[in-house]
Order: sequence, then structure tokens, then C-alpha cells
Amino acid sequence: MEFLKDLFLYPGFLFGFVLGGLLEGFKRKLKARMQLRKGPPVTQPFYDLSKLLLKNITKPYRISSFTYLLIPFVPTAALLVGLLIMPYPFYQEKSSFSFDLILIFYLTELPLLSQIIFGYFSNSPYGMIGAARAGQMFFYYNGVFIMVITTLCLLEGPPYSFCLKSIAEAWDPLDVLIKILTIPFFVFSVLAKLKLNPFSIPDAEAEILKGPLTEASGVALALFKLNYLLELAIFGSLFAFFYLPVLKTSPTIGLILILLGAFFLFFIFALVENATARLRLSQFSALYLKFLIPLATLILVITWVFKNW
Amino acid sequence: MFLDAIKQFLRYSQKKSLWVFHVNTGSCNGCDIEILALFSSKYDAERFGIKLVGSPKHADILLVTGPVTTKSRDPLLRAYDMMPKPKAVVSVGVCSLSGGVFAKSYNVLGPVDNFIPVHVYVGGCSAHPNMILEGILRAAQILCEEEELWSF
Amino acid sequence: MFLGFSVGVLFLGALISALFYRINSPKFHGSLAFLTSAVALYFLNLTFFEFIKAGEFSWHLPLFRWIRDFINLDLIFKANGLNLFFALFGAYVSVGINLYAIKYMTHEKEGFGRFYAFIQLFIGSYLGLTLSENLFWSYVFFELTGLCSYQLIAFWYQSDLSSFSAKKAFLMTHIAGYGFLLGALVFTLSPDPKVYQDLILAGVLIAVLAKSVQWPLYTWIPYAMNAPTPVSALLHAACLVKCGVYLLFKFYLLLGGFPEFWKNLLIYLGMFSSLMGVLFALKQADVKKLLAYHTVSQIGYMVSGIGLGTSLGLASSLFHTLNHALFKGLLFLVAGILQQATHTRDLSLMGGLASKLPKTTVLYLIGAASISGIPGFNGFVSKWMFYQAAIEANHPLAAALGLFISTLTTLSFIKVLDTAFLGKLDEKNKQLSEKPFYLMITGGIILAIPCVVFGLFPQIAITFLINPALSLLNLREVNISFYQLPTVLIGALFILFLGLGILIYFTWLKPKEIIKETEVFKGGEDEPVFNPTADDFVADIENRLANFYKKADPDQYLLKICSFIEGLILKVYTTVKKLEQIWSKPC
Amino acid sequence: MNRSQRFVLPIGPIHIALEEPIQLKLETEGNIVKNVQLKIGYVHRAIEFLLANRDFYQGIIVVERVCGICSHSHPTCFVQALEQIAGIEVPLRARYLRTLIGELERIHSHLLNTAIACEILGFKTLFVRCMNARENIKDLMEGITGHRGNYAFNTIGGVRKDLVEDEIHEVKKSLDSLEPEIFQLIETVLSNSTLISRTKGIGVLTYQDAVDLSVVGPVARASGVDLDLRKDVAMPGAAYEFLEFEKVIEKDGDVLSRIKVRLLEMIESFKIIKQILKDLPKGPILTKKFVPIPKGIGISRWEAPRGGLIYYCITDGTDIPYRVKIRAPSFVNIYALNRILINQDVADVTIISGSIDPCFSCMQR
Repeated sequence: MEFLKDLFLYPGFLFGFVLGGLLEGFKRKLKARMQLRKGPPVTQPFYDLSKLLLKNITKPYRISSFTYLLIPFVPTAALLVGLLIMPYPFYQEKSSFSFDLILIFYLTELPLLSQIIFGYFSNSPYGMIGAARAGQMFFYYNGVFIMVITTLCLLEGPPYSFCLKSIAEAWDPLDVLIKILTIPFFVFSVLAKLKLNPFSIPDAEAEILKGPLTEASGVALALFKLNYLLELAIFGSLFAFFYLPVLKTSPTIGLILILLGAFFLFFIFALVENATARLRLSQFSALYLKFLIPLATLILVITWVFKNW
Repeated sequence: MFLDAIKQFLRYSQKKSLWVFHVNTGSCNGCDIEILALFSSKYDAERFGIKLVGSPKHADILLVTGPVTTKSRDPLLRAYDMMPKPKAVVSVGVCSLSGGVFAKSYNVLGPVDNFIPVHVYVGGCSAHPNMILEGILRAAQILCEEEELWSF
Repeated sequence: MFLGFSVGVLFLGALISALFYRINSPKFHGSLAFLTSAVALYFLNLTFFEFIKAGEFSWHLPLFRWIRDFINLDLIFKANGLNLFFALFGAYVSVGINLYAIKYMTHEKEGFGRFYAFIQLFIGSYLGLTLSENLFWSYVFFELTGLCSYQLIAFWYQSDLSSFSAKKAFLMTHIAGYGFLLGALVFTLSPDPKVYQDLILAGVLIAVLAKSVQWPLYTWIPYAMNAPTPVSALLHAACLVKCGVYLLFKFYLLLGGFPEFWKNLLIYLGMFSSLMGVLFALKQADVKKLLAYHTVSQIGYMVSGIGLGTSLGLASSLFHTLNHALFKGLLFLVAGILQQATHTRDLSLMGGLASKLPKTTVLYLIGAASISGIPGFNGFVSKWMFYQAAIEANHPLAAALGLFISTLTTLSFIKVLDTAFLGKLDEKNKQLSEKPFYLMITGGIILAIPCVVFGLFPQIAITFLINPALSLLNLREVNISFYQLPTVLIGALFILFLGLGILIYFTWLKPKEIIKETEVFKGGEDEPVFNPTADDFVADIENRLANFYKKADPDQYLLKICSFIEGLILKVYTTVKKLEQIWSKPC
Repeated sequence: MNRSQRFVLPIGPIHIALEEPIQLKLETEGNIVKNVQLKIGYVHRAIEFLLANRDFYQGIIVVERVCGICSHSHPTCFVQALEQIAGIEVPLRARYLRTLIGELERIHSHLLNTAIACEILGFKTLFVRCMNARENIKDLMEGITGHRGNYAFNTIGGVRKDLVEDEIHEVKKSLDSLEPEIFQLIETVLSNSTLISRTKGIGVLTYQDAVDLSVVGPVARASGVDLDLRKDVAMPGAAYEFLEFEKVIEKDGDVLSRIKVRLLEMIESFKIIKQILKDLPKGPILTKKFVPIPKGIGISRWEAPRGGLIYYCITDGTDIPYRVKIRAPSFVNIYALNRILINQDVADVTIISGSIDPCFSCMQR
């Protein structure tokens, strides 16, 4: 029964869902405030989600309804597992992986892959274009994200390993410097990963409606939204684990720090979203391929040299 | 008992989260820009959870502006058909109510409620944003109260 | 004893096929090949059990006694961890592919005897290569595999393209032979191989580059895709291209480890060719060529893993070799089914096949998930071992590149899934049925089962197959208890089953009430939907990297070098001729 | 690259970026548009047929509903044509008031277009700011005319409603508060790097193309065509000849220059409005002498926010016009889309078509 508590309450479903929903609501509220509007209530994502659960489904002709619902469901399960392997305070003694970061990386890829598949699966022309765009973005921002996590993995050690815990516990002055250097890259890659504004290319409402999700409705759309909220929770807490001394303090303060870090990240996101227009795919790829990926690689190499020196 | 509470919450959330899909069936643009004005700071429809969505498959409320012309009838019917079930229709502007000044034209087939059931009528030429907002909120009331709109 | 049998039975089968080439029946020859490979696998299994019980042993066949004083030409098959590992998966994959080929080849009109003779000869010589202890015989078998590859690529020898590809493949893999010969000769003839190990390794490296399709000598493999699909699956995905990897391991064993410089060279060469392979794979619209470039990229992981030199690195390399044989073979089999179903290899002309070929789609999904490293499939485990080994060995760049390449692999397989299996069904594929392909699918299932089993329980492969090889190489045994957290595992299974239950309830028990079918939203009008082509899917990447694609293809440089050498020889020849004329001028 | 069928992306008739129904079928290769098919006619309400069945005063009401955005330009132009036939001299004060509303309408329309462009580019903040500024203009117009959208301000021979001294004062006050806000907005739009990088160099309509396609209005002016009916043509119904302002002309012809032209024109409009409010002549707002409209032909032109609007009226002496032909500015501008959408990125299609500021309900009538 212990695992049920883990799964549904603290690091699992409820925590991820509530944290993600609050982050999304907070971001929307903040954006509205910056636009001199009152904005929706912070709990708006929960209303949206619970409403979608009750709606009927209108799916395109000749499409298996089981697959229609299965495609969004698989990443939900994957993301829940992803939440379970992160070393949250009060829970961390149960999650001592040495490769959890790689697993988290692969698991957080799944929501996007499911969207790409869904875009083509649903036969919608907008979905197909959106899927192709999402796929191409995947190529660029993952390069940056991988460089960031590899750089961070070099902090604690040797021996090095892809372990979230060791990153969270690395707080030497040099480590802090390197961590600060990687923050912009992390923010950029997560912005693209979450499809937020300057990089909201796959679901650019103005030309391709909702992109891959154009044909999703009812429970399928609710599952996609849920995936999105869980992703928000995961990336928000990843930010806290990377850049805040979460595991260095007592669990209670650690938990508070996680929340603070996540909300701070979304504060930055709201600022960026409010001050930018959406980029074109070619501009996006130029930005990443010409600046961000080489710079991120440079930081990785420099860190490596420093560490071996 | 417990299920009833959940059901109540879900219905309440239906009232708080309204995704609007907008169809122009031959309007003069006047009502359309007033719908756009809903999202400015002055009216700020988003505070009621109202969101303009691009796909009818996500929508709860269909906003129709303009009299139904021959060519835009099929798109309207298709879009209505694609909306998933608890759904309501708000017809905005006097043209979609009755045809307005265009009623006698050869290309105008008639008001919107000749083709799809309309739940809320918002008058005016062009309708005032406040009235449109009120219409959408009334439609939300209808959505969460009327039993036959709910399949389970 | 069984060792000899397992190779011998395949040679016997090849002989029978060759002798009865006049029997123009695909069933006869195919069943024969299936039978012989199954028997070979059976014998190998017996050997393997014996090996596990009793440890290493060998089978000796004295040959050419008169020359023994000068050089030892005895045929020695040795059963040790490494040899048996390579032999076993080769035999296993060949069983599946031979089963597949029985049906596949019925489309042809003639040449069954030739085809199956060479297939069996190839499997025999591959097993011979992996099992043989004597380097001379290894060389003979090594060249035999190249010869079989030549013959099999040129199966449709009337077509210019096929014969050209065969020639190209033969020439390039022949270079590998010279490299191997150099290494082997220096190793056997020198009194202390450690002194000349640079020379030996240079030779072996050339062999690896050309045979195991590494940069810059991989250019033959896209052409080799003009062969029938079983050939592509068996030779150019599973077995032939692993010969180079095998040689690396063999020389690692013989030399007792590599020096530091060669290790680093192998790591970064492997990762570099992996990156090149995957970037070229991204833009391919031809499904078999795409898979071929992925072979380049995946073998990069293996070469790189050997270079890491730690036990986890070598284990990842070995495990990935096994996994690659399984999932790449499987993917090629799926590609063959697609080709026979739609009569084209162009992804852009397919689309929506998932509704007509559901079982094939499942097979494809297993293969694609494995190769792109989705957790729960075998590719994830071996790739994870590679990343972990790379970062432990303080090569973070290799780890990062590995991860990056893995995401690109995912992208290109998503592209295949989307353009071939999903989307709108083409008009001409409306009548398609999966029935004729059942035998081929069975062949695929044979390869798919281990993909899933090793993904969920990698301990099986690691304990029984990889650790013996590692202990032979004097390395620490690796011990992965992959899913060590019961909470997560139970949780995952729980969510999965709960969710599936709810989905089934929603879709099958209550569909009438809540699920309604409508049109696709296309802006309100009823427009026909066309599938975007495979090029459309990666149009921006292709644009962005257009210059790279133009400049990075090593073929053009190789051609330049070749023509330079040709010019040199021509110059020498004309000079000699001139000299001769001066010489022979009557005074 | 040989392919049997190109991928077709239908945009519209119902699409979130298009306020009005029109269908653009884009044939694409990769991300590049190779061919465009325009399908119009969704908003055809047979206005000209209706006009030929109503008398002049009813006609003004119908004409006002040709388009909800330029609902002052259409009746003014219509009335101007009728006045031309009847030879009615419009009082100067009425001419000034018509110009005032016309310029307010221009500001509102240009703000709306900028807002929609920002919305298309995903720039919600600027969208909201533009809409807020537009709300203020709308309030102003409601104060002056009595309605937010369809003003019913014009009648044959003048305007319906006068502007008293207090109102002028109020209008001046709100304009003074509005002007810095709009200046700031313009500065923000023209200095945001992401917005400029998205709009610069796309959808280029060269000078030659602009002349060949005979585009009008801001689209023409953005391509360097020196064309502004307010200066070029005598408008008997308006007071432009007494007012000082400049034509705004840009050279590049891309989307950015179209946005720039609109933004800078708003400044000119503010100038005009200030002048009008300063020296609004005293006098009647409607001609005293009313003559029935005789048989005749009248052509009138008006610079609507989107360009030159032309009304062509034939009367036969009865109180119902024989024929009214409307040439809306979007009708000529829309054909530029066929030229400037080719070889553009799919992501830019909506912003390019939005930059034309097409009014499909004007166009399809």
C-alpha cells in the first residue's frame, strides 16, 4: 500500500498534477496582470481539465478509438514514472538511481513523440504540419538540453554519473559558477520543450490552429493537457534540483525551495512570453544551430577541462 | 453521494471553463471585431475562463455571427457537427437573429436558428461586447443546468 | 565436435543448394536453408550449454600438415565467451530471416539455388569466422563473407544498379580484407606483437572502417540496399557488418587491451561516424537506405563502447551488438514487407498502412522503440550502459553525443512511422491485406521477442551472454539489476493496467454514448487530405544542413583519391613505357 | 523531387486567424508555399441587389453594413456620389465632421490591424495594448456619433449630429491622453526585435508589382506608390483640402513597411484631428435646401482605411437608385496575395495575408 501513496499522493499523480496546474495558472495570471487584465483564476487549469473529462469525444472517421485514447495515455504513465524517480524531499531514500536523469530525459520525450504520432494519426492537415514542426524542433532543442545535463553531471565526482542527486548536492564555488552559466541554456531548451511563446511553433494558433492536437477532443485532449501539466511540474522541479540547494537542507525547506524554484522559472517564462513574438521555424533553427548548441558544447568542454585540470 | 459531489464539481467547472469557437457566416465584420474586443483589458473575457479556440473539437460554445449565406451554410453545419456534446450556440448580432437588413437578399438563406438550435440570442447591430459576454455566460448557465445536454 | 557440425551443416546445405540449382523452387531451397540454420543454431546451443557447464573447449581439424613447420593452418574452432556470443546471435537471427525469406523469395522467378547457396555459405563462413581460432582461417572466412555479400547484392545481376552496387560493396569490403591480412600477418609473424601493435591496430582499424561501415568507408552500404531484403537484413544489418566489431574484440583479446591513443581514436571515430550516419539517415526518403545509414550510426556506438575500455563500456558494446542484430534485422524485415506490399521503397508513396498491416505496424513499433531507446526495450538498456560508461570513463562529450544521436534516431523513426504507417491511405493500397505476409511476420516475431524480453529483463542477456565474454577479456563482470526500485516498477505497471482498463471500458463498453465520428476539421470545407512527404517532415533540417550534406558525403573525396592514384599509376606506366622506348631504340 | 501530389493546407473559411470567411488553399513543398488558390464568396450578401431595391435613405443604412470596420467610409462615399448627382453643396462644418469621424475610423482600423498582426505573431501583450487603445477610440466615437460600430452619422447633404462645444472639449481631452499612449505603442511595435525579425523581408510587393496589380491604400504606399486619395483627389464631401498632413510612403514593400505605414498614418490622423478640432468652422451641419435626386450618374471616391473606395451610382429620377456599384479597396488588394504568397514560409502566410488588411466583407459584399 506504500506504493499507492507514493504513486497517487506525494511525488506521484496528485503532487505533479496540482503543482503543474498551479504553475500553469500562475503563469496565465501573471501574463494577464502584465497585460493590465484581471486574468483567469489560478485554478483555471483544473477547471479546464475537469470539464474536458466530461465532454464527449468526436473523433475522425475510420480511426480506432482505442488507439485514439491510447496515444495520449502512454506518456501520462511515463511521466508519472518520471515523477516517481526524482529524489523529492521526504521520498528520496526510495529513489537512488544512478541513471535517473537519462530515464527522465527519455520519459519527458514521450509526450512530444505522442503528439507527433497523434498529429499524423488523426489525418488532419494542421496536425501533420504541426507534427512535422514539432519533430524538427525536437532535433534542435534536445541538443542544447543534452549538453546542459551532461555539463551538470560533471559537477559532482569523479566518478561521474547521470544522477540527479549528485547534481543537486554539488555546491562548490566552481560548481555554482558553472551552474549559473548553464541557466540560460536550460531556460531556452525548456521553453522550446514546453512550446512556450517565442518557440510556440508547433501549435501556432494563427496558422495551424492547435497543431497536432487539432483533432483531439474530450478525454484525449484532457490526457494531453494532463501530460502538459505533469511536464510543467517535472521541469519546474528539475530547475529547482539543478539550481537550488534542495537536498542540502532539511526536507521541509527543500520542498519549499522546489516550489519556489518552479514558480520562479515560470515567472521568467511569463516575462519572456509577454515580450516576444513567435519565431519562424527557420529562425528557431538558426538560433539553436548557430548559437545555442555550439555555446552549450563549449561550456561542456570548458567544464570538462576544468574538472580534469 | 460522493459521485454526486464529483458531478457537481464537474458541472461547476463546465461553468468556469468556456472554450468558444467563432464562426462567421456572412457577417459584416462589426460583431466579429467586437468579439475580438472581448479579449482586451476593458472586457477581459479570460477572467471567466473564456478562451477562443481554433478547433471546433475543443469547443463548448459556438458563436455565430451574421446571416447564413448559401456558401457558408455547409461550413457552419460541419463545425456544429464536430463539436463534442455538451454544447451551446450563441447567435450574435441582429443579422444572425433575423437576417437584419440582409434578410431579403437572394444569397441569404435566413437566420442561424433555421439551421442549428440556438440557445442564446444576443441582439444589436453591432452587438456590444458586454452583451456578448453576458450571452456567453448565459449559455454557460444553460450548459451546466440543462439535463439533456449531458450524456451521462 | 558440435562446433564443427554447426559450421559444416551450413556448408553442406550450400553445396546441396548449389548442386540442385536446377530445382527452381523457392520452397525447397528456402526450407533447406531454414533447416540448416536451425540445425546450426541447435548445435551451437548444445555447445553453449556445454560451455556453461565445462568452460572453454575447442575442436581441432588438422589440415596441411606439410606446411606446419612454416605456418599453422589447422582449422581450430574454439568455444569461448566471445566467439559463442557472436556465433549465437548470428545463428539466431539467420533462423528468423531464413524463415522470412521462404515467403519473400516466392516473388522471384529464378536464381533460388544461387541465392540460398550463398546465403548458407555466408552464414557458414560467418560462424566460421567467429568461431575460428586460427587467424589464417579467420581471414579466409572473412573474405568469404565479402564474396557472398558481392554475390547476394548482385542477385538481380541484370540490372545495372545492382551489379554496380555489388562491385562497389565488394571493392570496399575487400579493402577491409587487406587491413585484416596486414594485422593478422604482423601478429603471427612478429615474435612480440606488443611492439608492433600500432601496425596491427592500423590494419584492424581499416578492416573495421570498411567492413563495419564506419566513416569514411561506409559509402558502400546505401548501395548494398539494392539487394533482396533478407540479404540486407542478414548481411548488412545483423552479421556481415558485425565482422569488424568482432575483429576489434578479437584483437582486444589477443593484444590484451588497446593503448590510450587507440582507445580515444575509437571513441571519437565511433561517435563521429555515428553522428554522420544519423544525419544522413534523417534526410533519406528511401526506407531501406534510411535503415542502412542507421546501421552506420548504431555500429558507431559499438566501436565507441570498445574504445571506452571499461568493463561497462565493453559490455554496452557487446549488448548493443546483440540488440542491433535483433532490432535492425526486424526493421529490415518490416521494410521488406512494406516493399512487397506497396511495390516501392519510397516513403512518400506510402501512407496509412497501419490500418491494413496492423501486425507489421506492431513489429515496426517494437523495432523502432528498441532502436530509438524507449525505456522498456532492449536498445534503451544498451544505450544507457553506453552513456553511463562514457561519463564514468570521463568522456562526457561522447556521452552527450550519444544521447543526441539517440534523439535524432528517434526523430527519423518517427518520420518513418508517420509517413508510412499513419496518415491517409493511398488509393492503390485500398485492397491490401496482411494475409500473404503471415510467414514473413512470423520471421519478424522471432526477432521481436528477444527485443522486448531483453528490454525488460536485461539480466538474462548480461549474465549468460555478456559476462562470459567479459571475463574472457579479463574485465570485471557487470551486474545490472535494471529496475531496482519496486515502487516505480509496481507503480508503472499499476498505472498502465488501470489506464488500459479504463480505456477499454471507454472504447469498447461505452462507445455508443460518448464517442461520435465526424469529419476531420479542415476549415469547414471538405477538402481532400494529402500526406506530406517524407521530405516535408524534415524540410527545415534539410535546408539548414544542405551545405553539410553536400560537403560531408565521403564518396566524392574517395573518388578523388582513387582518380589521383589512377593518375599516378598512369604516369608511372607512361614513364616506364617511354623509358622502354628509349631503351629499345635501335642505336 | 518528383511527386504526384503536393501537400495542400487549407486555411479557412473558418479559421481563428481570419475574422471573416475566405479560403486560401496553399500547395506546399516542405515549408514553402508553391501555389495559392483563393476561394471567396462566403460573405456575399448581395448588397448591390439590396441597394437597387431600397430608397436612398434606406440605402445609407444598408451601405453602412457592407463592412463593420469602415462603416463610415461606405456611407460617406455613397452620400457623396448622390450629392454629386443632385449637385448639393455640403456645409463646411459637415465636411469637417465627416473628416473627423473618417480619421478616427482610420486610427481604429489601423489599430485593429496592428492588433491582429500581433495576435497572428503570437504577441498577446501588444494585441491587448492595441485593443485597449482601440477601445478608447471606440468610446470616443460612441460619444460623438452615438454608437460603437455602425454610426449612422451621414445623411444626404450633411451629417446627422452636431458636435457642441463641451463635446469638443471632452474629445480634445481624451485625445490628449490617448496620443502618448499610441505613440508609445508605435515605439514598442517598431522596436521589438522578435516582431521585426518575423516581419522584415517577407511578402515583398515590389513597386512594379504594386503598379501592375494596381493595389491601393497602405499596401500601395508601403511599396513606394505615391497614392493617397486624400491628397490626390478633390473630395467634395470631405475637408482634406483645408488640412495639412503628409502622405506616408515606405519603400520596401514588405510586411514590416506595411505595418509601419499604418502606424505612421495614425500619427498623421492625429494631426488632422487636432486641426479639425482647433478650427471647426461654425455653421449648419445639414443643407437647408433639399432637392430630389435627378436622373444621373455619380462617381465618388473616398480614402477608406484600406485604400481608395469607389462608388458608382446611376439614378433614374425615382427615389430608388437604378444601380450602385461598389469597388472596395480590398477587392483589388487581395489579388496581390497570389503574387506575394508564393515561395513564402507557411508560417508567414497568415501574417502576410493579414498585412494586406483584407476586408472580405467589403470585397465580397
